Amino acid sequence: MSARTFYGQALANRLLLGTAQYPSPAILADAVKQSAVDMVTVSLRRESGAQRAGQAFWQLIKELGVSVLPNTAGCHTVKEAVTTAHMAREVFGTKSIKLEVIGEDDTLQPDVFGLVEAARILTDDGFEVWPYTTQDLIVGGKLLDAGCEVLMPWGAPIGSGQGLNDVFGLRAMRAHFPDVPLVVDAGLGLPSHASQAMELGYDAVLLNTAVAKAGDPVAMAIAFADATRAGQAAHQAGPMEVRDMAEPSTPVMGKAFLL
Amino acid sequence: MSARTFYGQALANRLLLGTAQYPSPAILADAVKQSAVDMVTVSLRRESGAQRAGQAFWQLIKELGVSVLPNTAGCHTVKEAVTTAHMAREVFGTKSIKLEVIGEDDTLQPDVFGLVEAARILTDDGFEVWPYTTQDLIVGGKLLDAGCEVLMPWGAPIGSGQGLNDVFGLRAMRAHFPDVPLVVDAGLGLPSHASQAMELGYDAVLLNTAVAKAGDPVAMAIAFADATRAGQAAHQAGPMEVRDMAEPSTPVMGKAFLL
Amino acid sequence: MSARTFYGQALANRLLLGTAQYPSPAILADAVKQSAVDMVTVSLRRESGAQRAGQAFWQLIKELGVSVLPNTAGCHTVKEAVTTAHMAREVFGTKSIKLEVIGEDDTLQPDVFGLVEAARILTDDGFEVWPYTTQDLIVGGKLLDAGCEVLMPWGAPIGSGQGLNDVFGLRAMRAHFPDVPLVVDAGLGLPSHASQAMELGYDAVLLNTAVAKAGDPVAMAIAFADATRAGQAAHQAGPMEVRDMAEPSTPVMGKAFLL
Amino acid sequence: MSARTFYGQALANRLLLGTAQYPSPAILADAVKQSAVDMVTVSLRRESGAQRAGQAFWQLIKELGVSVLPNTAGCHTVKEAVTTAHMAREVFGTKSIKLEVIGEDDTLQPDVFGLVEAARILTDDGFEVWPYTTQDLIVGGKLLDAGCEVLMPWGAPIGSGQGLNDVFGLRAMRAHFPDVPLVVDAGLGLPSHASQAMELGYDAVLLNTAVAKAGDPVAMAIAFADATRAGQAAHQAGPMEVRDMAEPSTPVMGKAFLL
Amino acid sequence: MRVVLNGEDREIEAATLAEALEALDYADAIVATAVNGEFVPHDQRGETTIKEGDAIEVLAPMQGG
Amino acid sequence: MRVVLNGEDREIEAATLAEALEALDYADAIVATAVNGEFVPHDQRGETTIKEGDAIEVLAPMQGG
Amino acid sequence: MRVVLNGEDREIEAATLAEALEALDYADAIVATAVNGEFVPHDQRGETTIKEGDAIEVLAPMQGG
Amino acid sequence: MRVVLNGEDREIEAATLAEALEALDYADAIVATAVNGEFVPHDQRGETTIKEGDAIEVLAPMQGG
Repeated sequence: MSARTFYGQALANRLLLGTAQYPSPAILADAVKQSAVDMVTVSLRRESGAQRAGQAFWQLIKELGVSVLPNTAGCHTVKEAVTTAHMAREVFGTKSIKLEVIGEDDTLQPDVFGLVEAARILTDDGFEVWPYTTQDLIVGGKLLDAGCEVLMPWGAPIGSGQGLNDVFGLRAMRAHFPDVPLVVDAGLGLPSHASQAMELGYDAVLLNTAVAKAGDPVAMAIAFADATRAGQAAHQAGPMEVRDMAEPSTPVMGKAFLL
Repeated sequence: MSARTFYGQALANRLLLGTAQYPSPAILADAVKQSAVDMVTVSLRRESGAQRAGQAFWQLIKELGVSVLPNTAGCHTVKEAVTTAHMAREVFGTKSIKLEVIGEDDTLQPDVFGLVEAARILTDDGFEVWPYTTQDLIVGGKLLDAGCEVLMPWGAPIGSGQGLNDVFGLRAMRAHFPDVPLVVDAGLGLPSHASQAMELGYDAVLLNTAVAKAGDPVAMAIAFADATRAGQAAHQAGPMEVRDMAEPSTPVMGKAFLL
Repeated sequence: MSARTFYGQALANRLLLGTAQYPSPAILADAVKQSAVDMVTVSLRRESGAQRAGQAFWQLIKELGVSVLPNTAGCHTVKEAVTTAHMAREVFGTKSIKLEVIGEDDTLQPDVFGLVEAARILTDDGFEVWPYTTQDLIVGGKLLDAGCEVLMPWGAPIGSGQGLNDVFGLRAMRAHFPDVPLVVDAGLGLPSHASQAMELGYDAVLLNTAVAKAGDPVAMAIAFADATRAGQAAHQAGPMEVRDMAEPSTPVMGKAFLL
Repeated sequence: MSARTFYGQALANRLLLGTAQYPSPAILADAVKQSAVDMVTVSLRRESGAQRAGQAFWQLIKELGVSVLPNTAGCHTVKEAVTTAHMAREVFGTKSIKLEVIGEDDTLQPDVFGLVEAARILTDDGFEVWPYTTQDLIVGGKLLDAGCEVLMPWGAPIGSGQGLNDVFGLRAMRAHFPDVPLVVDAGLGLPSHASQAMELGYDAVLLNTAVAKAGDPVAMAIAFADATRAGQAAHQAGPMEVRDMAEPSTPVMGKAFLL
Repeated sequence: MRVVLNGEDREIEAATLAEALEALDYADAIVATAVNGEFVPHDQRGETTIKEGDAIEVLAPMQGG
Repeated sequence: MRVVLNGEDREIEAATLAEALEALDYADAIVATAVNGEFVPHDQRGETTIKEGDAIEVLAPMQGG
Repeated sequence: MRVVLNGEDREIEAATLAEALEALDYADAIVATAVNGEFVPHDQRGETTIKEGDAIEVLAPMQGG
Repeated sequence: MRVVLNGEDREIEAATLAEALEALDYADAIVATAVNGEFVPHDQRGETTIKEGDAIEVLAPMQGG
């Protein structure tokens, strides 16, 4: 397995799973358990003193015994994101934060300017920032300068399920940051997308909708875990060289003459 | 798992593996065992009374305890293919035959005319024919008429590792033959290709070079088995609907106001 | 321009246009004139003695002064196709025939078995057969053996507008038949598809729906003619070599030092 | 033709051509004339008092009677780019500047941070800035805020000839900036790439290497001009709707019964 | 006599295909003909006899792709 | 006193954020708090005074992607 | 007697294919056989006569894709 | 006096950039100039003094993409 760690954490399972949009908490829990993921993303939302939905959810997550990666989903400004991160650190008791600073609502594309600024503020404040970013190499460099030790370029718009829209960009990013843990975050729809990302040399994939909105989320979670492991193993095993034309697999020598 | 069987045989592992081109017999054996494949392809070649290479190979395969699918690799005529099939049936003690009638040597494309004719002769003679064919729907129909109960369209030229060159054709074939076991045979290079084939609804994938020529064939065999299972599970679980634009996975409702 | 001729006919304009589905005869005529096509496809249909729609259409076509290529559209059997070809030869006064033997109605894929048989019968009978076929190299070879001097593989299903679904297959066909005039027939939806086909070294493209069903068929016909010519010219001019990474176009040498 | 203008300039020919890397000045001149481009890009480099290569080049360009768009190619800092722009304005007598602030040398990807800053400085100083940028929507917005009236996202790395690496990104950008003139700048290798960009609704394409490094640059320049016009016309004419399956173009009604 | 013209029943009096075409208003029309699925060239219409129930196809140029 | 709790007007009697949380039934709940857009850490709730019209955000763990 | 074994000339003394296989050291080997391009099943090897110049193919299991 | 012209050392006698350009054979050439990284417009060359070690950039139109 890739020696790369994520802020010192060696994730055995390179599939990171979101916790939203599941048909039920039970199905979420089952998906997490059966896919054996090590880390899930969570968020912070307004709690009602009466219903206390969040308390129940948090109880459920804690019982799963996985690491949590709180996000700043929906934040459009540096201040919102930074404040949310602080609140998350207190509630979830982790300095890990999936930093989202959204710049556009149709694509949920990150605002790379706000992202870099927020990343600097948060790393200075002791956070371990997992930035949701683009394939932009310069942005990536600035995030590293800001202290990030992981980069999470998008594969496609959040929740779109389109897969890897810019394979060239992802490949260039991998080549440009050979030693940085890279996670494809968002946009994956099928296990083959996860395999492909890992075959490109990525260190992990993070997804939510493709599992939660599948007909059978538990089966799909397992499928993504298998495909992620498969892609990672393939990258490490060293794939064959692609050929333009055919080459017989069965030996030609020794073929009988039967005309 | 898909209810479809292959001539009555329910393959638990939908990865079928070729046995050629491995660095050593030991590595072949290890790849077969660790990927837990149920069926491997083999061929017939000239045996020297002195060296008897074939005897040793056959011993190895028998000890693996998997079903064997002999091929007619390299045959360019109906007669060659039919004679080879008969010889294979006697030696391997199976009526299963992977029927290849090669029509062109740069692509190793099947000769669909010879293929249909040979398929008819062999099924009439009691064989269970696994035809290596194209995505041609009419050819597929004739092969079924000839008695074939499985169709094996190519993904790309044998040994090229290009993956699925004609996704439309594969999709059309799946739609046109909803009840026929379909196997993508040849051309796959990466686990993501296997996942993709299964996600399209194919029932199995058959490959050789991608595993045998990998830097670590055993690890790659396991990776392909995982990816194949993942793609099959995804197809059955029911993937999410692809969206043109983004949709937040984290709920928007309840988001804090922190400006 | 490619030296290749089509049964001795050197087409200046390598866009061949279908005549069906236009908003009006006037628009059809305008599209043909303004795109300056040299050859159009036509068909035979039942004529009512009272209305005589066909007489008017034929008058229109004759006035356009272009060559006509009658088709056997909709024929599913060899006999139908052959009889239709004979009737077309008498009415249109040409031995050219676009041979379609349809094998499947969802894709309108050719029945390559019937196609080869009908091609043989018709060439023996003095026809110049333009066969609508697949990318199958063996089928192509049999069509040439049958006397065809042109091959017309499909790009995608008729009227689908999907473009080139199997670029590998088209490329392999071009490489396998270096001296045969090859026409991509059917499935194109955009001018870039026509350019791409010609860039692959094809000698012409034949389409109908993409022009007839465009918002402005005349403008679209001109666009396809331009794109076809562009792709052909590019193939002959010799394209640059694709590079994996960037290379400055503006000279680096002599750059000022302005820090 | 699209009503959009480029800083008030209505370009009849939407192909913008670079002037570097041609086999000879005569071939450059011929390419520009025969493709009838209205605007070419140029640069500034060190001049030797003895050789005065620049004087001859400038004479050549002036005689072509086209508008010039000077670039800041190779500049890696805001200061370099701004100073170069000022020098270009004086020498070329135009306030148009193709603003390049390069952030990474393998991909020649723009540094979007420096780009936005330099764009603001230059527009404040009366320049008409044509920024070479990415598909990043937020960056695009900031460039518009800075006063840019044109955006030029890259198709692929400069000089790579790969075509449109991120079609989704280009489509999203077109949708997000419906009223802004958008130019695909860099990375195109074939006329079909130019057609495709224009079919996506882009207003122009800018390229250099694909023409200059072609076997026959003049023929290739004409091909790109044709393809660009074709793609633009197609976008305006309104393309057919793509269909999943086939639809007969030749009418089914009235088909003869000849069995 | 009843014949099937392009798929529809028609009553005509005609001994030959040529006469049938006259009777069916094709007179001078540019058409190709088949009887019972067999092509009948223009110059054989006169000697091609038509009998009760014959299926006559009369085709003309039409739009095609 | 009127405050805005998670976007909704509420009447409470409370001098500090800690008291406000009591009054608003959060007692022992695991939540993070902000007042007027500024994060208020748990151990500062007691000394954080609340005045008429303050906007209080009380957040808890929730599903996220 | 000269025969062609798997493409190579060989000198053997044998009346039948079975004897030929013995003479060619295949004795107990698991092989399939063809003579002059025709498959000869195992149980027919004894009655299959071999003559000067016959092409004998002796095949065994081998790696295949 | 030694100056750096387009990256190369040159010996010239000149008080101003205008004189330097003369001395360096640019006389009537269409060029843009910078001294020590700062753009010097055409009409300021006469009043721009040059001193030992100044880096002078003299640029002209060139091929560009």
